[in-house]
Amino acid sequence: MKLPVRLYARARDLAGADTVQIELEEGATIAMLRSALMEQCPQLQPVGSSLLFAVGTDYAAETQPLNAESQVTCFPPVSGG
Amino acid sequence: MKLPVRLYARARDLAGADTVQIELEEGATIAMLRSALMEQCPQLQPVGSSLLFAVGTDYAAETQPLNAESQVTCFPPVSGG
Amino acid sequence: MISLTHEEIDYHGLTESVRSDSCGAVLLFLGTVREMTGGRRTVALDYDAFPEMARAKMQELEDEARRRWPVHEVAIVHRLGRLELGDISVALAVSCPHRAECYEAGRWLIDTLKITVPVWKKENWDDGATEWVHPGVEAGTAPPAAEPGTDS
Amino acid sequence: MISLTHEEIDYHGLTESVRSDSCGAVLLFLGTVREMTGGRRTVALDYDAFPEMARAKMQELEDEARRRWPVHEVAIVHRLGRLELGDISVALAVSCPHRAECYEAGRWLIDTLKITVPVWKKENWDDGATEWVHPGVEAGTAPPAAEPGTDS
Repeated sequence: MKLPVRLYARARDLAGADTVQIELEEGATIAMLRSALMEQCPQLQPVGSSLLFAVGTDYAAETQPLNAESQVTCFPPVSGG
Repeated sequence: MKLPVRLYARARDLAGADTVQIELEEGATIAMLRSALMEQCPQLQPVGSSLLFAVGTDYAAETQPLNAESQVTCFPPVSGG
Repeated sequence: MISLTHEEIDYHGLTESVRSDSCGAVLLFLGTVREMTGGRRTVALDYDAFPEMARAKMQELEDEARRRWPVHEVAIVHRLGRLELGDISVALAVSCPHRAECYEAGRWLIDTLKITVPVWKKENWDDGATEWVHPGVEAGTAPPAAEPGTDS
Repeated sequence: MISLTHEEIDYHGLTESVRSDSCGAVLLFLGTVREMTGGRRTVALDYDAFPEMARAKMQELEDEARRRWPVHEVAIVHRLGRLELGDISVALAVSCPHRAECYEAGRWLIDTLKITVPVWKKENWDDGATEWVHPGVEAGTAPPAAEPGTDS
């Protein structure tokens, strides 16, 4: 499956794109998505290990499985307020 | 010396007066004033041991000596805010 | 900025007065007249003060807060007289470069104000009784008929 | 009441919205754009958000605060876009029957907001460099010439 992953803040700037398409097998986890993302966008290296993932509007654990409908977002630590 | 003692809040209500005149010897302390005040105004009994004293705009310790110019104020615990 | 007033408190102006480009945090505390206390219903509070000492003690609070924390500005207004339900009795605004120190300073200021500043409130209960609030002193409710005098 | 806005925050209206006869305490926190950070001078901040998730997380903060404390009302507004020095980036108002719980709830709300709500700020330093603020991540300043793109 091909999952669109929305990027925010410095991750978006480093990738040079609002969204990247990541090829994954059905049932792949967030951890597998992280690896695939870093391989496809090595320019994310400076923020790589700190990147957070959300599915829908909830933070996703590394073990969470994904499917073709998963709305995935990826961003570095937040700094609002 | 005769010292005017200003009263506030429930102390004023119990005494039925804004100010009471207390007869003291020169150099008498706040502790002595407290005793004299309770003797002269026994109706202050319900708040007696909790009464606070100020000389000028500062809280006064029990041992603080008084003179004829001392501006003494007496009140129960505060409850502003 | 320290003051006592018999008018409604303009807490918006008070808050504006402490804002600054040097600060990342502003904290405003409002004390308001609450209807229910210990199962009894309040209809109004009467606030009285020893005004000269109240102002002096409030100024000392500001001075001490500046010694303890990197406070940019402090503004405290206490209202006196008759207050109805929901009215603001005290407004306290403080600004600091960072938020942790702003919360600490703000909380210390209001906690200490309530112990040291000579202001007193008198409850006017809905059954017509009145009662001075004096923490640590056994309550002495004056029933409607035995009310010892008007509070002014 | 939870919201994101690109307009100036009306914190006075926000504070009025949480006042109640059932409360003795109202606390308002304002986050404002501070000029100096670590010896560097800021000229502006750009705030960006993942808006759907930011609103959801702010609502969860309100819900959790209500579970933990006897909160009467919570109102949180976060501003997005370009903010100048002194501008208000976030306003958080909370009301409770008593002041201790009001301070605890207010502090927990803003501390947790800064960890969980997906909003980010980008520093615009006075030397023309820009820098996303990502706590725990080594700073990656983009010098004026290498600015990777406009922030929108």
